Amino acid sequence: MNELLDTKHIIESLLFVADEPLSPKRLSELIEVDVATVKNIVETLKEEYRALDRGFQIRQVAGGYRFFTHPANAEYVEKLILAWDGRRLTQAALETLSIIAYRQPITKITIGTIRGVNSEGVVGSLIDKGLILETGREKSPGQPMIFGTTKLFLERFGLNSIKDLPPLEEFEPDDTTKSSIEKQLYSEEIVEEEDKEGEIKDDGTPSESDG
Amino acid sequence: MNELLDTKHIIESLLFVADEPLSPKRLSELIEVDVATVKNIVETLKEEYRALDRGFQIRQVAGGYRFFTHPANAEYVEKLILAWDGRRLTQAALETLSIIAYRQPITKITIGTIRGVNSEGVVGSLIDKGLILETGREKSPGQPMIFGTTKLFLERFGLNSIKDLPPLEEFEPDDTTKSSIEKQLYSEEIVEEEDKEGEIKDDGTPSESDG
Amino acid sequence: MSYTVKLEIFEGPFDLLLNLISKHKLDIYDIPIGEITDQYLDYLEKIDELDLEIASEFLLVAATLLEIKSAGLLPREEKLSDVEDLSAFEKRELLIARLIEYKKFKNAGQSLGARIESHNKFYERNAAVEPEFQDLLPDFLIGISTEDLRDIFEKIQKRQSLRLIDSSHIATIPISIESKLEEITELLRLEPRQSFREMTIAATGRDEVVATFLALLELYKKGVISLNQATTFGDIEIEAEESLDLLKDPFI
Repeated sequence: MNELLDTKHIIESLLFVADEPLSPKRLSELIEVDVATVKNIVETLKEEYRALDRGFQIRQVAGGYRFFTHPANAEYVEKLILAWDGRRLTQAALETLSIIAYRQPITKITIGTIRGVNSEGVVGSLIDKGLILETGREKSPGQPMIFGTTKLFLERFGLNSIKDLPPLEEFEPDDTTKSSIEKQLYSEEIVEEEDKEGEIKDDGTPSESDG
Repeated sequence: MNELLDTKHIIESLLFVADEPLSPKRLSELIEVDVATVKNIVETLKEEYRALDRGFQIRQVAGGYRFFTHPANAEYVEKLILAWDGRRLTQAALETLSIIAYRQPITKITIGTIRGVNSEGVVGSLIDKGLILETGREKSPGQPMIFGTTKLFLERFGLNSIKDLPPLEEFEPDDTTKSSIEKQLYSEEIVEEEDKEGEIKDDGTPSESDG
Repeated sequence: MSYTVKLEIFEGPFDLLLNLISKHKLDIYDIPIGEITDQYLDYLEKIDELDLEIASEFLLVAATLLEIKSAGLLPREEKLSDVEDLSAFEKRELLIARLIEYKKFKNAGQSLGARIESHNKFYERNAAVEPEFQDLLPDFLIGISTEDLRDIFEKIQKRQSLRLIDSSHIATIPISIESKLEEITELLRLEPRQSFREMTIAATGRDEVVATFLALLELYKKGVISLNQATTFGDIEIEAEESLDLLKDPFI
């Protein structure tokens, strides 16, 4: 029992001093107890901090445990330390990041094709921010570089693994959007049809006026 | 009473993330309570950690309060630190040091912008090693601290003054970069010229295209 | 911090198309550039201080609009491939499929944005190692010379510099940004304080003003100049930082 207490004490110290998430396996190797015990102890710690309403918590990100400050105090913490500059991600960056996250490994050209625009600049800035990296080269003519997300990406987005992302199908545009896209691209036909509708209107048929 | 609890919660968060010791005065400014209250609260926290036998403690050092790991676990902390990825640490430290050397005086934010990652921790450890120091505050909103290299830095590199640093070479982009610039800037002209080339080719005349 | 970057900044043709489709219900063959520009100027006016990133994205948007209008709808690379053989109907079908696919990722991007927003409130402990343990860290200065420091610095600069404002949508600037960079760096060395109006007073045309602006953004990004604009649409004050002198014609 006493030994368990000691182990808890040590795990707390290690998580405290670490500068990256520590996996249960890593912790188990460092202090020579089994992984299940490590997991139990960390759960106990989490619960203790919650119960005692501490100003910090342990969260599981990128496959490991890490200490974070309590979100309620973010405003004060920001007065003290510099926010990571990646907190300001543009729409273009987020969209490119999601393409890479779901389709990795992926080439710049494929990203550009999906976005309909050269994405060189956005990819570069995501690399600079440490969110993606070159993971190799595609085995195709020209051997273009392929990209994937980094551990930092998982950390920053509070994900334990890339599998924790919601399935892409969830983001399928709804039917209204789809039909609006179709309608608009057939706008010429629609215009003709609306003219006809205009005529029908004389018969007392309610017509939806153009948007 | 509730307010005191909140204040305790915030102070705990602040001390927990701080990179350098926080003085009672600094804490009192950050959260807008008086210094005596800050001192009381920190004493309470110290006592709580002792009573609950946490793996970390708050101690008062030159400059203020700082979190430390519990000395009983030093052996394990050493094991953890020795296993840190030396390359990662080294690269971050050298990058930050070279930026400060060539761009001083410089704020943490600018360092972060240039490196593309938050450089808080690295700056702290360079200060601890005596290679850089806070040289003043920038005359801009928020008056961020600015940093520069120390005498120790000069000694360590055998320099008389910072002006003795090797001059930066002319920036020569690599080939990929060059062609990417050219493509971006001259894409349309190139297309036209190619057309011309096609015509001239019939005469067998080699054509030199100038941008 | 009041960074209300809640604007719908779009960058590329697909995004633009979707936006037009959802908001304006316009025939995409007849994009009213004036209207879009006005809308963006409105956005910019609402921002307390001119955010350079937004301003540069605006340039991209404006240029993209012109490009779409002049070049038609399909992305350029596609013209070279078999898309050319498709009938007008098939082209549209293809475009619709791609727009829907793109919309899916756009939605996913928004969800990522929401996720980072909520995770942003958690700050990880990132403090330096306690003094007691400092000696255990590898001594990164072993075998490092000042030349190494310079090389490292140059590498970082290079890494940064090809984030040169992505000008792929401003295809034909006859004035290269590099030569502008050089020119401005030289000007600022002679006279470290300048105003944007002064700097562009002799510009031969709008494209030169744009090139000057992009070059300034680049210098700003490198942290060698500071920019200040007292009022919205007011003149921009440019001031060279001391570090500008350490750059030795870095852009040639």
